[in-house]
Amino acid sequence: MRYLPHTEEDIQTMMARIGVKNFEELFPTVPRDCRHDEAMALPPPHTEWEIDAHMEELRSMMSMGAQGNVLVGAGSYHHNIPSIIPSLTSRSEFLTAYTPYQPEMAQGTLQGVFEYQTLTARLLGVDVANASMYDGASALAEGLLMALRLSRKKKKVAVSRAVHPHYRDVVATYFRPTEFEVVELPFQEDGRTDLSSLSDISDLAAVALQSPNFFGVLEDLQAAATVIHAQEALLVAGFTEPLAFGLFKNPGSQGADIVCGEGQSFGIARSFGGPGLGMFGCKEQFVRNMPGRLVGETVDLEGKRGFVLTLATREQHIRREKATSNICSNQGINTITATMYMAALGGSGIAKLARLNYDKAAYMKERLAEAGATLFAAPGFNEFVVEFSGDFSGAHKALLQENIFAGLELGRYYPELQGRYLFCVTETTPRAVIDRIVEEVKK
Amino acid sequence: MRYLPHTEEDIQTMMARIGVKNFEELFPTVPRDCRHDEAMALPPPHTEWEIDAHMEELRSMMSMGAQGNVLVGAGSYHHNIPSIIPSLTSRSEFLTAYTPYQPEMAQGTLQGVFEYQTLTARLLGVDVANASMYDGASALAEGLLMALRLSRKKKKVAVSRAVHPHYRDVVATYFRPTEFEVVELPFQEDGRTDLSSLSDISDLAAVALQSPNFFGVLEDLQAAATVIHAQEALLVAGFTEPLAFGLFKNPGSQGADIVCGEGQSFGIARSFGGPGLGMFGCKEQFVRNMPGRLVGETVDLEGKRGFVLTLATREQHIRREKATSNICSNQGINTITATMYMAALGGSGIAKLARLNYDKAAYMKERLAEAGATLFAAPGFNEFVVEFSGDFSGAHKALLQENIFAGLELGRYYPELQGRYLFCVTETTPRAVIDRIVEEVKK
Amino acid sequence: MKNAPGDSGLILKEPLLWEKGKKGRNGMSIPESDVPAASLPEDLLGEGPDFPDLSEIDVVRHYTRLSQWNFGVDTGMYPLGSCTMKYNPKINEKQAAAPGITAAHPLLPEEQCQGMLKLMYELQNHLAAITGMDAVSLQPAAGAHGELAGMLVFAAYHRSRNSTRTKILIPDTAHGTNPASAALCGYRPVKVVSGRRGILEASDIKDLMDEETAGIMITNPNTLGLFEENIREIAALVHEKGGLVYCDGANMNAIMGIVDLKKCGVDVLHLNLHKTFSTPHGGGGPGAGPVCVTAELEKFLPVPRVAYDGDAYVLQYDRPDSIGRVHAFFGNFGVLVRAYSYILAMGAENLKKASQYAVLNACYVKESLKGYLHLPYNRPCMHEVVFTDKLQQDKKVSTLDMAKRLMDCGYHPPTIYFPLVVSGAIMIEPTESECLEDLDVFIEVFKNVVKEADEKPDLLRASPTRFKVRRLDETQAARNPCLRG
Amino acid sequence: MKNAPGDSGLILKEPLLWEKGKKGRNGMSIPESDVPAASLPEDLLGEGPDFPDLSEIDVVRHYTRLSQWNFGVDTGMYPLGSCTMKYNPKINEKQAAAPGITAAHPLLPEEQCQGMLKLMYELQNHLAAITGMDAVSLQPAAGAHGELAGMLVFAAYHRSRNSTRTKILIPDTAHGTNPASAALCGYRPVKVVSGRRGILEASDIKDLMDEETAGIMITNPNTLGLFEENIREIAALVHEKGGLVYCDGANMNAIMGIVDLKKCGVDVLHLNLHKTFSTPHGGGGPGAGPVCVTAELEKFLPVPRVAYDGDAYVLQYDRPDSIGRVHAFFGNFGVLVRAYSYILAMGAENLKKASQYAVLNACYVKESLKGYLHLPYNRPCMHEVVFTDKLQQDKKVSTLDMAKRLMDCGYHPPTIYFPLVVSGAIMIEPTESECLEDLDVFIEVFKNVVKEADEKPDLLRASPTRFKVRRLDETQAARNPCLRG
Ligand SMILES: Cc1ncc(COP(=O)(O)O)c(C=O)c1O
Ligand SMILES: Cc1ncc(COP(=O)(O)O)c(C=O)c1O
Repeated sequence: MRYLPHTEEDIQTMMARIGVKNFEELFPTVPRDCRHDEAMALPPPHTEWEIDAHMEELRSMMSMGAQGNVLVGAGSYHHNIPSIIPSLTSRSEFLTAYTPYQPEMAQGTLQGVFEYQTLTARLLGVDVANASMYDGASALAEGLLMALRLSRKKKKVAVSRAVHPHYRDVVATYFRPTEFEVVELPFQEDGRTDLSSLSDISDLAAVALQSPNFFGVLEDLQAAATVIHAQEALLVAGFTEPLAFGLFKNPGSQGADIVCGEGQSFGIARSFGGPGLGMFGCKEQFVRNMPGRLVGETVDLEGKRGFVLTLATREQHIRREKATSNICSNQGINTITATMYMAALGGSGIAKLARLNYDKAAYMKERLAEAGATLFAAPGFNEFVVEFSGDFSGAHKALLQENIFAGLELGRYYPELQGRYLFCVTETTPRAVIDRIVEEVKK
Repeated sequence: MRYLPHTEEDIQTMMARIGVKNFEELFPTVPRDCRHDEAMALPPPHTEWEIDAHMEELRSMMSMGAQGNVLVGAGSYHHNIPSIIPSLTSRSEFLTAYTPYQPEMAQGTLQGVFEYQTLTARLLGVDVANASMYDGASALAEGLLMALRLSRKKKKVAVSRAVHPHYRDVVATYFRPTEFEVVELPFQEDGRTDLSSLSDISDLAAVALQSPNFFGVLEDLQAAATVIHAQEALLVAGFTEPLAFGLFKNPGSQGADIVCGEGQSFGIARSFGGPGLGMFGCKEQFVRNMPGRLVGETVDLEGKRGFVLTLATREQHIRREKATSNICSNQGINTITATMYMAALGGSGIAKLARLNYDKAAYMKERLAEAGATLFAAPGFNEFVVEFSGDFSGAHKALLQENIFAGLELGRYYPELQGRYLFCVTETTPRAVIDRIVEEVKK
Repeated sequence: MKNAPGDSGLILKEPLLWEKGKKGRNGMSIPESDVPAASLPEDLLGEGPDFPDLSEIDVVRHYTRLSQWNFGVDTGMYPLGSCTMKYNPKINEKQAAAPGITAAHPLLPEEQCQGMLKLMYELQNHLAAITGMDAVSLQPAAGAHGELAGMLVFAAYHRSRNSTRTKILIPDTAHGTNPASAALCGYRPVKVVSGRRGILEASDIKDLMDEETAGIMITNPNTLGLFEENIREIAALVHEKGGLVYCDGANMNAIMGIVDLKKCGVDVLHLNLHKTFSTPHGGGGPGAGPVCVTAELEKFLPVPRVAYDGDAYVLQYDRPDSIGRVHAFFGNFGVLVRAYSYILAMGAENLKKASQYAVLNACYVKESLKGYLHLPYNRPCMHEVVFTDKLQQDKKVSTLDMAKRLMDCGYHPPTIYFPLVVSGAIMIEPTESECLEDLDVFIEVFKNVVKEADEKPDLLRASPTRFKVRRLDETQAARNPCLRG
Repeated sequence: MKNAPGDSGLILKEPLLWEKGKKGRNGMSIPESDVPAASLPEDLLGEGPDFPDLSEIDVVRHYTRLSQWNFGVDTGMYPLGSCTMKYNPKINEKQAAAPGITAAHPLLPEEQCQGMLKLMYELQNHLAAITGMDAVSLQPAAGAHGELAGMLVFAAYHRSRNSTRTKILIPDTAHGTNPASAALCGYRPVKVVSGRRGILEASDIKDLMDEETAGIMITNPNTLGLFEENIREIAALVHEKGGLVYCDGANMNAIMGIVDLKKCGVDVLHLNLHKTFSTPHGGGGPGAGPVCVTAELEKFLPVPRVAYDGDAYVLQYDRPDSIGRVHAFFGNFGVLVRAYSYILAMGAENLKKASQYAVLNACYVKESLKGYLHLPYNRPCMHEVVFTDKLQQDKKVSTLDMAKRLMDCGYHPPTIYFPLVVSGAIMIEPTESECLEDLDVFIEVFKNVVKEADEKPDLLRASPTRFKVRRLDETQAARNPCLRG
C-alpha cells in the first residue's frame, strides 16, 4: 500500500530489535476481550482512480451542480475565489504543519496568523482578534460565555431573534448545562431587533445582535450599544457576512465590546457549510478573558522580530479546567486563506466589491418591489427577505428545475414568516438570473 | 490591473528619474511608421471568472468530455496520473524557474533532470539520455540528423513505414532543405518492418524503426540491429509508448545506437497532444554529437556533490551554427513529471502496470478475434490493428454516441489499410467498455 | 552532524503585509457592475478597513516566502507525540477541492444534496465499524469540540435520568482539553493519579467513583503511549455507580482494527480525523472531531442527524433528546471528505496495518533510544513513547535544548513537556509513514544530540541557528502583548 | 546587506532517487486486473528497468526538498535578460489543468474537439493582432523551433521561386539559436557587425545583402535591449534583393501595442509565449514558439492549419506549399491555453501597458545604475539594459562574481556574458511585474555589491555562500562527464 513503507524485511528487522516475533506480541497490553472479533466492515481498498470515480458518482448525486445559481446565503456565501488562493494555501509547508508549537520552525504560520489577527481587527474595528474559532456559531456562544465571565456575577444574556437561527441553536446547546439563561429579543417589522424589552431584563451580562442580521438587515449598533452599555451589559456583535464592512461601519466602531462571526465569505468555499472560519475580536481590556489562541510579536535573542503563540495561560493546555475555553485546534489554514483574500482585495478592492454586492442586491429588491413584493424597511447589504404578493413556492420549484435556488423559505425558522424567502445576491449572481426570477414572480 | 503594479504616482516618480514626461518619450527610437495605427483588436480584459466561464464554454464544445472512453493511442496515451504529480510539479520553485543557468540556485531542477536522465537511460537501455527534446517526432528527426553527423559522409537514412506517420512527416520537414535523403521501408503482413530491401540501399547512415511500432507491434530489434550494423549503419530506435519497456526488452539492450521517442505516457496528460516529452538517448561514444542539454554531476569548491549543465560546447549558445541542434528551451518540467511517475511506479510497479496493459489489450484482441476480426500476427503491447469482417464505420459512429472513441481508422495514413482500425487499451479502459465494443462488432 | 538531513539554504525576507503595497494596486479581479448604482444609507456608511493594496504577484511572493519559513510533514519527519503527523495524501485534497463539493451550499434542499448526505452517512458507518461504537455524529469541528459534544451527551444522559452529577474523573495524564471541556458542562474534574505503571488502576477508580460523579474521561492509549489495560474493570466500576465512560480517541492511530472500544466499555468517544485519518493539520486546523456513542446514547447526538430512510438520505431534526446543534451547519465538511477518501484508499486491512506499523515504529524508536534517554515507563508502548531529559540534567541540558537542536538537524521535534506528569517529557510519535531507513537516521541523529548534550551542551543551548530567527523571547511576548500591527 | 531580501534558513538534504527506497515499496496505485492473464512472447520479455521502489511520501518529500533548492519568479525578482521572467498567473495554470483540456486526445474527430480548435484559431488571430502579422501557426514548441519553422518558410519561399540561396545575414548580437536554426536549413550565416550604436546600420546591410542570401534574421528589440531603428530601410534593402526578413520576437514584451511588425517590413516572426505571454518556464520548458507570417507566406505554414470554414473549426491538411509538420500534433497545446488565458485577462490596453511598464522599469534601472556599472550603449533602452563589469575589472571582480553575490542577496542574477559582443555583459530585464519599491531595493543592493566589489572583492569571489552548494566546478563536469547514476 502506497502509504505504508514497511517491507516484510523491514518488519523482521524491527521486530528483532524490539524482541517480538509477530504483531500479536506487539500488543501484549491489549486484553483479549477488548479486541475486534473480526475485520472491520469497510469497503475494500480503492485505487486513486476508484476513489475519483466513486466521488464523481457522489457529486453527480447533487442535482444543483457546481454551475447552479444559488441565491441563498444565510451564513454561507458564494463569492469568487481567486486562483492564487488554492495555489498558495496548498503549499505543503502551510498545509501539512501542526500548530506552531516550535516557533522558530513555524514563522510562516505565525506571521500569517499575526497578519490575520491584524487585518481582522482592522476589519471589525476591534483592538484584538484571536487566531480563530471553529465557526460563527461557536464564536457567538463563546463570546457570550466570555461576556458572562467578564460580568462575574450576572447570569443572563439576551440574543436577538434576528441572529442566525442555527447560531442561536448552538448558543442554546452550549448554555444548556450551565447556570446561565438566554433571553430572546424580538424583531421589529422593519427587520431590526426590538430592544424595547431590554430594560425589563435584570442581571443582564450581554446582548447579542447580528449585523447584517439573518434577514440581511443592518442593525443600528451604535444606538443599541448606548442602550446596552447603559444597562452595564456588553454588546456582543455577530455577523455572517463580513464583506459588509467593506462598505458599512464595522461593529467595533459602533461600540461593540466583543465581535464574533463567520469569515467564510473571505476566500473560503461553501463546501457544504464547513470548514469556515470563526472570527473573534474584542476590546483590549478584555483580552485575557478571550478564548482561543493568540499570536504575538516578540524578538529573538539577537533582537530580531519574530512571532510566537502567546498569552497561553488563558488556554486549556496550561489552565486546564480554568481555561477561557476548551478550544485547541482551530480553523488554522483558513485564517491564512482569509488573509490572502483580504490582501488580494486590498482596501480599495473590498470597498468596490462590497459596493457591487450592495448594488446588485438593491437592483433585485427594486425589481421585486416593482413586481409587487414587500421587503423589510430597514437598509441591508446583500441579503433580504421577500414577501411575495402570491404564493412563491411553485415558482421556487420551477426555478430549481433551471438550477436556480431562488431563496430560502423562512417558515422552518420563523413560523410567523412562513412563505417569505430570504435571498442573497453577490457579485457572482448574473443579472440575467435576477431578471429571470423576477419574470417568474411576475407570472 | 492585478498583474501591473504601477500606480500613477510610481509612474511619475520613475519618469522623473529617467527624464521623460510621458510614455511617448520612452520610445524615441521607434519610428512612427513602425507603429500600430490603432489599438490591437483583442477581446476586452476578462476577470478570472469571465475567463473561467469562457473556457468552460470552450470545454463544453468537446462532445467527448473528460469522461469519454478513448481507445486510441497513436502517440498520445491515456494512463492514470497520480495526484501527487500535479501537487509537486505545480510547486512554483520548479514551475516558475528558468533554465538552470545559475546552478547553485537551481539544484532542485538540476538534480531532478539528472535523475530524469538516469531513469530514462535505465528505461531505454542506453548509456546516456539528454534533458529532453520537444517531442517524439522532433527527437526522431534529430536522431537521424545525429546519425548522419556521426556517419560523416553518408547521405541516406531509411525509415520504416511502421513509424508513426506524423513522426515521418516531421522527419520529412526537417530533411527537406538538407542534402539528405529519406528512404521508406515497407512493413510485412505481420505488422513488422520488412528489412529485406535494406541491403539494396547504399550510402545508408541509419535506419529508424519504432517498437512498439505505430501498429502496436513489437519489432525484432535485435535481428534488425544485426542487419543494420552489418551495413555499417546505425539503428535509431523510436517509440511512442515507453511503458512497453516495463515488460519487454528495451531498445538499448537490443543494439539500438540512438533511442528517441515520446515520453508522454509517463504522468503527462494528453492535453490535445502537447506538451509531451521527447526522450533521447544514445551510446556513450556518441554523446558529443548528441543534441540537447545535458546535466552532469560535479563538485563544489568544498568537494560537495552538485549538478550543472554540461557539455555545452555542443550547443547553440556556444557553438552557434555548428551546434548539434538549434534546441534551447526543451520540455523542462515534463522531465520532472516523468521522473516522478517513474519513481512513484518504481521497478516493481512499472512491471505490473505494463503487464496489466498487455493483458487488457490481449483480452480485447481475443474477444475481437472470436468475433471474426483479423489482427496482425506479430506480438504487440497495448495497441493493435483490427481488420473487421464487415464494415466497422457504422459501429464506430454508434459508439461515438456513447462517448466511446473505438479506434482510429487508418485509411488516411495508409491507403492500403483503409477500413482497419488502430486500437489502444490501457489500464484505464474498463472491461465493460471493451465488451461493449465487441458486442457492437458482433451485431 | 553529517548524516542529519538539516542543511542551510536561501530563504527570502518578507515584511508584514501592511509594510508593503501602495494605494491603487490590486491583486484580484473585481467584476464590473452590470446594474445601476443604488443609493446608500449615509448614516451607516463606514470608511472601509485599512487594508494594504497589493498586486497579485505581491501576494503570491508574500505567501511563497512565508511558506519557506515553515516545516510540514511533506518537508520531513514530524514525530510530534499525540499529534499523529502522518502523511496527508494528495488525493484527499483533490476530492475536497472538486467544484461539485466546494460549491455545495449547506442549506440546499435534501433532494439536491444526496451525494453529500450519502458521504456523511457512509463515513458515520465507517467510523462506527472502526471504533466498534454504534452511532456517530460528524458535527464537532475538532477534538475538543468532540469532547464538548461528548460531555453534553453525559449531561443530557444524566438529566434524562434525573440524576444530578457535579464531578468527573480525569486522569492526571489527560490532555488539557479534557478538563476544559468537562468544565464547560459544569463538571468539576477530579484528578485520578495514574499509577506507577503509567496507567489507571481499578482500585483508584473504585475509591473515587461515586454517584455524584458523571463518569470518567480516559484517553486510550493514554498520553504516555500506554494502553489502559484495566479499562474494562474501570468501565464496570463507573457503570456500577451510574456513570458513563468517555474515551478521548485522539490516539486511535495505535489501535485501528485491533481494539473495539465498545467492548472496552466505552460509552462515548471522539476521534480526531486530523490525526488518525490523515487530514492535514493546516498549521492549527481545521480538524474534525466526530463523536461516537453506544446505541443507548444515540438519541442524545447533535441535530441534524444524517440518516437513510431506505429511499433517500435525510436530515433528522425532530429529536427531542438531542443535545442540539454544536456547529452552524454539518461540521468541517471538507475535512470529512478527506477522511472518507483516506478510508476508501485504505480499507480494513490497511488501516489495521497502519496501526500495527505505527506501534512497530514507536517500539523500535523506544528500544533504540532507551539508555540514551531516560524512559520513565519501561513498558510495551503503543504508537508513541515518552522519554525525559533526566539523564541530561547534570549537564543542564533540557528537553527544550534537545528539541531546538533537533530542529537544526532537520527534524520537527517531538512533543515536549507533555504529558505534564512526566517532568521534561519528550514524546515521540513516528507514525507508520516513516520507513525504517529514515527512522534509523533519526535515531542516530538523536543519539548524537545526546552525545552533544554531554560534550558540548552550549551548542544545544544556543540552538536553533539554522532558521530565520534564533530562540524567541516568549516571556516578553506575554508580558507586553503585541497582538496586531 | 541589511536591506537585501536574501536570508538563510533550513533546507533539507536529499539523496538521489536510487539512493533511497527498498524493493517492494510502491508510490502509486495500480488497478487490479479485471481480465485473465495472457500468454507472453518469451523471447521479447525484458527484465524491466532498474527503478527504485519508493512509497508515496518518499516521492513527495523528495520533490518537496528538491524544490526548496530552487528559485522561481514566485520566490523573488528574476531579472534574467532576454528571458522575460514576468509573473506567471495562477489562473492560467487552472485553465490548462481543467480535465476537459487535459483529457483531450489530439486525434479526436474534428467535430469532437471544436472547443480546442476554436481556442487555437482565436489565439492565432490574437497573436496576429498583437504583432500586425497576417497569419500564425502555433505548432512550434519553443522559440528555436519557431525559428526553424521560419527558416523552413524562407527555404520553401525561395524554392517556390526557383531561387537558390545559401547564405543568411545574422547580426553578431543574435541569440545562438538564430545561426543554429538557419544552419539546420542549410544556410550559412553571414555575420553582420552591429554598429557603434549597438544597432544595425542600413549601409552594412546594403554591402552584405545579395541574391545568394536568403534574407536576414533580426532580433527586435535586439539583445542589447535596443530598438533596431533602421529596420524599415534594412527590410527594404533585403526585399530589393529578393530576400526575406525574419524577426526573432523573443523580446516582444517591449513593444506590444506599440510596434506593428508587418509595418517594419518583417515577413516572418516567432514569438516566445513562455516569455511575453506569461507562461511559466518550468526550469527549461515547455514553451511555445508560434510563427507569424505575412499573407504572402501563409501557404508555407506548417500543416495542419487550424481554420474556420464559417460553420465549424477545421484542420486543413491539403496545403501543397506547406513546409509540412514540425510537431507530432499541434505543438505544446497546454502552453497555448495559458497564453490564451493571459491575453483574455489583459486585453489590448493592458498588454500595451505591460510593454510600457516593462520599458519604464528597464529605463529606471538603467538610469539608476549607470555610473555604478559601465553602460556600453548609453542610448534609450527598451525592456532590458546591458551593463558590463568594466568598472570592476581593476579589482579583478567579474560579472560572474557580482552575479553570484546577488544570489546571496536574494536575487536571481541578470543574464551574464550575453550578448557575446559585449565583454562581461550584465543584461537586466526587470519586466513589468516588479513594482517601484522592489526595484529600488534591487538597485540599492546592486549598488552595494558594486561597493563591495571595490572594498571587499574577495567576498564576491567567494560567493555564493547561502546555498546548498558553493560554486560548482563546471570544468570538471565537462572534462569527465558523469551524466547519469
Ligand atoms: C490526547 C488529545 N486529546 C484531545 C486533543 C484535542 O484535539 P483538538 O486539537 O482537535 O481539539 C488533542 C490534540 O492535541 C490530544 O492530543
Ligand atoms: C533572443 C532569443 N531568441 C531565441 C531564443 C530561443 O527561445 P527558446 O529557448 O524558446 O527556444 C531566446 C531564448 O532565450 C532568446 O532570448
